[in-house]
Amino acid sequence: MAADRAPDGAVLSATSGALLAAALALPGVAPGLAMAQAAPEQGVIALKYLDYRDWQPGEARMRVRAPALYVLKPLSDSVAVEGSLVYDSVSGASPLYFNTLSGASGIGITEYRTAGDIKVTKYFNRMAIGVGGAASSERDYLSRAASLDVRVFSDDRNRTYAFGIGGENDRIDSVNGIAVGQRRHTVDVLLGVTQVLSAQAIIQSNLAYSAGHGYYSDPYKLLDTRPDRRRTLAWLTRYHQHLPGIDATVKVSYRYLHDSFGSTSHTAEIAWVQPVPRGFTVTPSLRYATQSAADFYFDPPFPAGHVPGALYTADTRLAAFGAITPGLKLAADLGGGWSADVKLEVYRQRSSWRLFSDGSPGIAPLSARWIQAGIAKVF
Amino acid sequence: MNLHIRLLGTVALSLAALGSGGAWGVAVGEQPPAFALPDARGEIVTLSQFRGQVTYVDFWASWCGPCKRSFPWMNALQRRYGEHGLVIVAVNVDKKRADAERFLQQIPANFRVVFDAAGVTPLAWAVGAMPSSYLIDGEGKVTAVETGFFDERKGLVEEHIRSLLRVP
Amino acid sequence: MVLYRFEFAAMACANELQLWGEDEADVRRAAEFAIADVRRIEAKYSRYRADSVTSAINAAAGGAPVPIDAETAALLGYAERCHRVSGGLFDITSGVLRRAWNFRRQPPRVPSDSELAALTPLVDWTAVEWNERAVRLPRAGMEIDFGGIGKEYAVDRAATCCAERGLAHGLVNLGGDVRVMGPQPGGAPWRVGIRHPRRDDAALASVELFEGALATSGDYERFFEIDRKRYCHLIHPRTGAAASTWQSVSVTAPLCVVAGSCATIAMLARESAEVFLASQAVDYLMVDAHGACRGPLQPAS
Amino acid sequence: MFIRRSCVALASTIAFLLPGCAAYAPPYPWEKGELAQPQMQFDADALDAKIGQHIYTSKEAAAGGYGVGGGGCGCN
Repeated sequence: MAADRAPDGAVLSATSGALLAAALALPGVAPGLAMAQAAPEQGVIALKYLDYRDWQPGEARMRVRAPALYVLKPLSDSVAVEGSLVYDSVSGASPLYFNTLSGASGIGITEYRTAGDIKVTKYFNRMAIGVGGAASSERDYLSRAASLDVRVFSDDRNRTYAFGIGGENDRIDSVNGIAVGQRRHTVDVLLGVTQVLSAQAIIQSNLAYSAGHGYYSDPYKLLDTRPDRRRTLAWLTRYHQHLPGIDATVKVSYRYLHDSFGSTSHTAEIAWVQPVPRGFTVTPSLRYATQSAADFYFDPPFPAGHVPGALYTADTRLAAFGAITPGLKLAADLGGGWSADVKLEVYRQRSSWRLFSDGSPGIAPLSARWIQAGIAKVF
Repeated sequence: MNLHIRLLGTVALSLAALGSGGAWGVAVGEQPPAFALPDARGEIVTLSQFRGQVTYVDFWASWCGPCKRSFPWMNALQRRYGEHGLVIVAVNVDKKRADAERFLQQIPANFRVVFDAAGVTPLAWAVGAMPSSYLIDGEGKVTAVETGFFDERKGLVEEHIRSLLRVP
Repeated sequence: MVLYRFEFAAMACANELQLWGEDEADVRRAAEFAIADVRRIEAKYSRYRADSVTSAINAAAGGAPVPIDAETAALLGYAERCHRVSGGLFDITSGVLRRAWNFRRQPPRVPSDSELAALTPLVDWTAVEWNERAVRLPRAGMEIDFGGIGKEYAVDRAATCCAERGLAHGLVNLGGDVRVMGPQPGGAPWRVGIRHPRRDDAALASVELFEGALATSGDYERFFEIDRKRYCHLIHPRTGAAASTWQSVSVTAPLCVVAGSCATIAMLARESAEVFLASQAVDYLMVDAHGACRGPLQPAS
Repeated sequence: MFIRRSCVALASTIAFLLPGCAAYAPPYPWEKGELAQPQMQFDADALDAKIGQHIYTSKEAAAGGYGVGGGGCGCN
């Protein structure tokens, strides 16, 4: 029989390159099929300088000066590394009322803190995985932390789910010898979702749970005795709305927080980001926070009939109060990837500003103000 | 029969997952919707005027990071294959023309750039990501769809252009 | 940068990787990954291995559907496309015709019409029932094989494997199916020789590849001759006839699997071959039955 | 126990927040220019966020919710 027999009547398709398009559906035949789409394109280097002071009536108390550095660098199409370093120098005293007068918090002593963190994030087609480490060191305190976070993006990139887990190991060696080799271990878990609502609105909601055990007392505060376990649940929701007509952006956030010390807090923030001519941006902001006191917080004077060793604190941080922070930030685009910003915030804490209930009566109003000035370059 | 209809859907789906033509977008083998858009001087550029030529249509915006990397590459394509008949049309989808112009000052383009602030064309083409590019042959049919811009795929796309242009 | 060569046997062929790299350990690791993937594909799809996916599908012909994974479904999807664009010339069920066309038999003989007629009902891709999760060959005795795409798919995977490990300059050659990843360092193309279809020690032409793939299908791979007429292993799925219009077809395409399937289809497509190849926007060099060359990839002098 | 109390508080707060949300109309890929602006990002200024959180940790009982694994300090 002959090789070329009857006409076969094969009809060949005329679609150009149809086979190439089909072949690209085969797994792994061409690179770029599992590549990042959300990795940062550009690096950032930013330097900020913080000048912080706080005071109570008649007394200048504490001053902090802190230069800080932040670097973000894409290592490849799909890997980025970011890190920051901060160096605080704290001069002055901690709260007057409840101090023992010796040790690191004593008046006129300067303390230093060095803290750094680094995080590497690998971006995949539909997800990003970040691994981070952080450390902070003071004369009487050493903290080390590690974290893993995973973000999963929806196909249209309008929704992101975030899962995070972190661990922290702290060691406390107080200068006054009250706490020696004390430790604290904390595990954090975070679940979050970010949803683009429209071309002008985005919302994020995070639920974070933290469980720690170890030494929570303040060794510099007389008789301060706190539980050796602390669990915290925080729920943070942030919402950004762009207003195209005036090119402004409104940012609001609310955080509910409750911890096993018995303190509940509500924190609300609003900021208005307003670009103005010549590359400037003005951002006024306002923050309000209110918290209830910890179960073992006692207003001065020292409670009568206190059993030594029973839970007790007079730390104003665990008292009931409200606090307001107005702020103003001015940023300038200097061109060529350079930008600069300066921000002033003024913080006032009053027991009478507590919402839902009365504040702790015995605390003196605390005020603070801080200025941060920064410069950044995109490269 | 039923099985076969489903299987074609599968092929289309796997293509979409790989970013080679969306499940709902302009797909390989199709004739893309026509457009008539103004360039920087206000002259109208239409897709149909390039019938018979190999055309690379790219949707981009000033705020899109990968677009910044794609422009130097498209400039190189224009230099290398312009004389062989390749036409590159970059459709800008910025809402504010000034944003696009600032981008073009930083990264000038040596190919055609047209402006569609209303976003009519990307909607008609069902553009799936920024940037998205469509390689169209002389008969006006789409032969490749690229969603996103990846260094690893540049060679493949260039090879595809070369084969359509019959440049050895 | 240094050029490293790795030779290895797989898929009954002599194969090689040529990879430019700075660090030998990195290059070696990439090569090991690529070679392991080639061997994985061979083990998974070889019809000569009883434990392969192909054998499992064929053994169940006429019986129950066989569950398949995503990779197998993707390959079937591609085979489906090839079948469609070739008007049925590319048919992965046509392997059963080898029962009549036995290239090992001595002396060789051309199968009779009745022998072929007994087998042709078993050649019908359109009868295969499949979806992304399972496949079923409806008639007992039916077979599929991934000849014409399996090896080429392995070439593309190996190339991608190396590229994704950061090797930007390299070449994969599995038994004459070639894919390059980028030009050589400095921008020079890779020069790939095309075998002369009648002289196995001579090159017919040389092709310069900066990127993409080259595959060749020829009547010299498995064949016998009777009365000076050559009968090769490429069999028309409906007529059962051996392809004889072209001695060989070489195709360049961005992907090796495209080059390979286009070359195979062109060998079977007789006079329509050039129209078909042009429609796929690929470049080619075809040698007709008299040894004359055609196509845009003209032999370099 | 404390978790249960927290959940009740959470649920009541959700109800309070929801009416504030904008209409749900996810944008097309080419409509994300405004979303790409830095002021629409959460924590676009990483140092600003870090400094603020550090200060408030030293002033108030509450901390957390922004992420995991920050280094602690002896300030609380």
